[in-house]
Amino acid sequence: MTASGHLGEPVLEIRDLCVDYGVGKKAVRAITDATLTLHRGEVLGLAGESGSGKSTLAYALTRLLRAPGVITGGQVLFHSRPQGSDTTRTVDLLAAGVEELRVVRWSELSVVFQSAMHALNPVARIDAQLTDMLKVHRRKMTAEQRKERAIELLRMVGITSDRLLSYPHELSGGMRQRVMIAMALALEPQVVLMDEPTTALDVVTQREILEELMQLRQRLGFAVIFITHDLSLLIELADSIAIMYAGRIVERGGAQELFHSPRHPYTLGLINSFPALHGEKVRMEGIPGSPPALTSLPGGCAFHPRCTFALDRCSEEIPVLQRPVADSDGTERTAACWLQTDGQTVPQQLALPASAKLPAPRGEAAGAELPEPDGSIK
Amino acid sequence: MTTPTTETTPRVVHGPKRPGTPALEARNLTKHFPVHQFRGRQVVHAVEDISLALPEGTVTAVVGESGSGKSTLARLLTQLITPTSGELLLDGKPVGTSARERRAYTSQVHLVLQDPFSSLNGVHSVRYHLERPLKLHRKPGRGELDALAKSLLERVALSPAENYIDKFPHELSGGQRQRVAIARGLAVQPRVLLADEPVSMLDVSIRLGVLNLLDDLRERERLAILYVTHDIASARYLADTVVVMYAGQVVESGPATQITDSPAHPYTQLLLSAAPDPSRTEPVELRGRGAPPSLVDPPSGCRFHPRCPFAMAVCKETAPPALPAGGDQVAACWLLSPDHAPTTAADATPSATDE
Amino acid sequence: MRTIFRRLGFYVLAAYAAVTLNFFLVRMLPGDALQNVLSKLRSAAITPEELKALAAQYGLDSHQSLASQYFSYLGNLLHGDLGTSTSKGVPVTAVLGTDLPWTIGLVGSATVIAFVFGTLIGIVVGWRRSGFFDALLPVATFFQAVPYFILAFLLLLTLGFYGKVFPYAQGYDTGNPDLVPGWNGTFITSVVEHGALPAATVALASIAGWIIGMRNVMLTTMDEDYVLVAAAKGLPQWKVAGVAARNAILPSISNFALSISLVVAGSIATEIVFSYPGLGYEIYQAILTGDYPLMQGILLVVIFTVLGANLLADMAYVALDPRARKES
Amino acid sequence: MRILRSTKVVVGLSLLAFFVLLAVVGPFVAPHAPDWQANTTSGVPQPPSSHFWFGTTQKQEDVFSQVLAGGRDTLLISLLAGLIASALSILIGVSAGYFGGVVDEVLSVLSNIFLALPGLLILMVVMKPLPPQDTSNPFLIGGVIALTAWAWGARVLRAQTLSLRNQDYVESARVIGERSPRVIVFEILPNLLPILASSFIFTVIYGIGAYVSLTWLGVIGVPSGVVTWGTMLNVSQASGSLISGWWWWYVPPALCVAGVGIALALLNFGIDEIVNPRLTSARTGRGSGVKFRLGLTPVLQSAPTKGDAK
Repeated sequence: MTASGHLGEPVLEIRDLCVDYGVGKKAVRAITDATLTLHRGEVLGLAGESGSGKSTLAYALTRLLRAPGVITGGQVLFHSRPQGSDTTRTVDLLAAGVEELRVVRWSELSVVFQSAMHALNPVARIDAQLTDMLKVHRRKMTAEQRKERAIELLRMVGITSDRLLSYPHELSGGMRQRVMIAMALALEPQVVLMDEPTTALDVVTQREILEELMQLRQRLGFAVIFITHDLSLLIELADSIAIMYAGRIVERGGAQELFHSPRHPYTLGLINSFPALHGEKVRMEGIPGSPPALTSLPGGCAFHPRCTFALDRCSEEIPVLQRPVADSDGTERTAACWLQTDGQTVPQQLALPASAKLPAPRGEAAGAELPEPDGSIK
Repeated sequence: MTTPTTETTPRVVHGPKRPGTPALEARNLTKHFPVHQFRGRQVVHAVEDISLALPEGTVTAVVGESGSGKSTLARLLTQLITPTSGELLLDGKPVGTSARERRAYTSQVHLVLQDPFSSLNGVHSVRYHLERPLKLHRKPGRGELDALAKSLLERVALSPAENYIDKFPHELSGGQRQRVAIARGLAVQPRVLLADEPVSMLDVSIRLGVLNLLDDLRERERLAILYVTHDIASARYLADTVVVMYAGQVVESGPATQITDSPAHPYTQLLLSAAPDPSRTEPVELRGRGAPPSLVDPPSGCRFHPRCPFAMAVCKETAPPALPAGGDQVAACWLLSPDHAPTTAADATPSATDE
Repeated sequence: MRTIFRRLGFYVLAAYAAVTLNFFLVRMLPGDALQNVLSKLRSAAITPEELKALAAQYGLDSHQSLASQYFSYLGNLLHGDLGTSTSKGVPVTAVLGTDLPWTIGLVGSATVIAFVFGTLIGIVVGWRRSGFFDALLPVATFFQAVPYFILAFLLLLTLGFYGKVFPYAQGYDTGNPDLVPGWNGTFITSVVEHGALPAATVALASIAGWIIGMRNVMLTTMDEDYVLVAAAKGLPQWKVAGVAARNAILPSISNFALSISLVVAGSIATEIVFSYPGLGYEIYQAILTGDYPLMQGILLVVIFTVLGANLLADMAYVALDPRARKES
Repeated sequence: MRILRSTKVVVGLSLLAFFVLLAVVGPFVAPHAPDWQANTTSGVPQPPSSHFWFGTTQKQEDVFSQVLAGGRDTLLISLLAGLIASALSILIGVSAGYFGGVVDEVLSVLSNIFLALPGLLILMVVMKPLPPQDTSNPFLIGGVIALTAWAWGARVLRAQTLSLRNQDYVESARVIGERSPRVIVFEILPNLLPILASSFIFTVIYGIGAYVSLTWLGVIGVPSGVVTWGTMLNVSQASGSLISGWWWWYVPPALCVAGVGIALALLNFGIDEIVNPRLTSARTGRGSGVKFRLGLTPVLQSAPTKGDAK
């Protein structure tokens, strides 16, 4: 299993991505300076509430964002390594032409949509939807081979081949989502973007599908960008997580690090918004207020009106993403919070010791058994 | 093996155990929806013989997957749909079904719906939404109306009320809308508040605010609250008692923490094993697979048996009664019956209760 | 299957309703109106026997109850007897036999042309989201909003009377004694030439509706996730557009049911302008002469034609949408 | 007002206002009565002149005066037809959608049958024998036209009601004890308004087409001294003005009919775009130089680069 400790080389680098909705005077900034790196085989979680820009980011980097979305800056470098090849070719997806983009799409970068109900063409049979991209991207395949591949793909996600001639409306919700995943993996891409792939499903079905997905990932080695509002699920699932708020990435780090020692007050608030399944029942408060609308963002740090630790500075200056003072060692943590800059006294909740050993095997990562602080905290 | 003890078992009433008459009691509620098939008529067994007591000042959570009948149960309790059989008792008195009695009932029992974006009508202001139930049920004087409506907003922590009362739904955030929806429910001065997934459409960071509001109302207004949800963690957080539904039936009920800490029914165990849990220390081991059954033609015996890792011969034949599982916890599972519990294979025992 | 049976049941019911309505329509008229017409006819080219039969048919001899009139009406209908045209003195069915092919040919070809081209243009306009359409809009609106007969006048005057591009009256060149109606080249050429302006009227008037309808559905369909998936799959643009168009065409087909009766009614006005020898011109003549049997016969045929077109559209819909095939 | 931001709505409304004004004040400001004759000797219409702006008819009546007077009945009757048909379509469509079940089945079959009937044809058959005192009654004519026109609106309203009925706010209203009539009138109807408006306008367009066609055909007779655009067309065609080149006689009334139709169609188009914003051309990015294309998000490297050094 690829863990954040020994990551592969980068496969997707997003640099300073900016996205607007609308052009000219009416434009609303939806994403500001998003910078993220996805490594080969990594599961990168993108968490945030509605309107935080997580889906916008995902669709913008694939240039699938609908009108009136416009990309207004940045780079998306895709280190493409076509199947069976050892050489890596770097494509800037934002500078790529139609044809260049078309070649990368699905064969190396595929997407699983939130609602398979809407993402599958209602008037086409499953087999047609599983093979149309083979016709385009694998021109040498015969009809017979395509059919075999379709059967193989369905089997891979636990669906029998007699469903091949079904229409989407004849399948259950879970099955449709499985078909969608099979479709995404048809060309063995290096990166799969998943936009809330299991949100619409029941908890048991969700768990089944996620299990299968993780097994497939281990077997096929693709990297995943997993978008969800359910941070509690993401912590179990992802290697590393980026938290978004009002169009900016506010914290980034390993999944377990983030959970056990959040550095941004918003992350802390989110973690404390999920009631626990175990232990004492204690009253939790969540985060006061509600997420801002992109059309009327507060000045300074967009989170400051809801932040219990807000400083004067927070309402004036926008914090940049940088290594928190609470982590001086070599972890890949970043947070966009003035509390985490030099010279600040970090509140205790935001200065919990970062475990040097993380990511630990799951059995040792429980909250109570965190390693002792390594002395880096003031 | 073949002599089930069901027939003689007394009716089990789920819900928090409190002395006195419960605010609302449902007895043997059953709802079968007719489906028109090409040949013959069949029914969807949506809710099957459920007895439930909601004492004042308590929260009862109903947990289940979609299609488990939990929303139907809530609507049966509002009399929005008429049960196939069974009866409702408000403060111990049977509830009539005449149009007049139904209207009187609407002032006692209120339902808060899932989607705050569609449960308020976009063409009406917050004031309209709050004043309608007041006019319908409390008939206050002209001067009183405004003050009452504003006090409702204050009660759901939308203050100062002046800032909200003349707004339209599209000017409010999801959490604020859900608070208005709850305030509208309080306007009728109900004894019972039914909340059908009240937070599942809300942003994560504001869910707790609404749940805490429900808890405050339970405490402050002594409401009997039914909290319908698919999220077992939030059920544990808010509720005194958790009732787990599967395929139209109650499979397990008991005190909230007891249910989540030591689930007795294999389905509850499955739900818990599937729930997201960031502090989980071991990889997930799903207990059972597959999908819920068709409710048109539900499985014989225990409806969970096709998915149950512990299914025995008796499970296919006879539906298990609600059997005691320690304390106030009951579970409808043959594993708990001394007549049927497997004695040989230790690994076949559902772990939690006996450990 | 169930859906199809239900639809078939509807058509049987609708046909029966139309037949019954047709019966009562004439009986609802003021009684003396009919009497007047009949009295005028005594001198006309109609035999006394036929006159008597007609009087019986409309209950004017007042010996029959309404119910027995109704049943004899239904009985006659089943035998294909629609009575005798009072103005022409021939069976109504014979008149219909000569008129129907002209109308079917005109409406059919114009509708097919309008549907095919309108849908194609709508697809392109919707897909390209082009500003081109905004320039086209006033023109399209003009054709859509103006009564058919005014459009017919316009074409008659510009391309017919002043432009002399096409002939503008009759179904073929009736003034040419060498022309023999039948399957010969000169006759067919003449028919096509004479049909050009009426067909263009019907097509122009209805095409705007198809364009706008298809463009709107196309725009809505393009917002569906499955279209985005097709793009994400790296399919060529025309295939992505194909996915959207394939889905967008379904509402267009069900809209057909909404508009076909308007198109047929409009074609009738058009026929009158161009003195086209179809049902429209015939019913106009029948109305002017008070020929009620002929009016009723034409009305019935037109309704059945509309119902038939609807049935075809329904079947096409079921064939194209797998969800409609599902039993509900 | 959001509705006034659409050029189509503004143009449509202005055009419509012009014709409504014409219908109201036209007969009063017209230089002559519609049946006034310049002389009774000449049988040849005069072309437009400074004296007769739109020329004269064969009977030497003033075309301009007739056009001014001819809109009133046309607009009034189509408006009445629209109103009556809308009332019918609300009654039938909303009941079918709201109550469902057998009510829905019966009403849906009824509206589908009326949809299949060729309205204009039936109107022709029904109107012809009516005596002139009936055909000059606008309520009767409007009502009969409405009878052939309500089904379209009923079908659309039914579909929309069906989806509104399942909205949570309808259920919530019933939970607090509202009765069905109140739910329909206060919760459902306000949300049907845009669709109602569009079906009303559609019916008015239909009504104009039907009324003008019927008067043009002479199927509806008007009392002497009354002129409508349709009868002008009827008389002018019967007098052979088409083939005699007397274009000034029929072009003005035809243009007026077209003008009203276009005004209403533009209005309808604008309403459609407001109801369904996805149809607006705003999303084509016109004027900004940005071309939106599905699956190819435009890239404008316009965002200011980060000022702060890392």
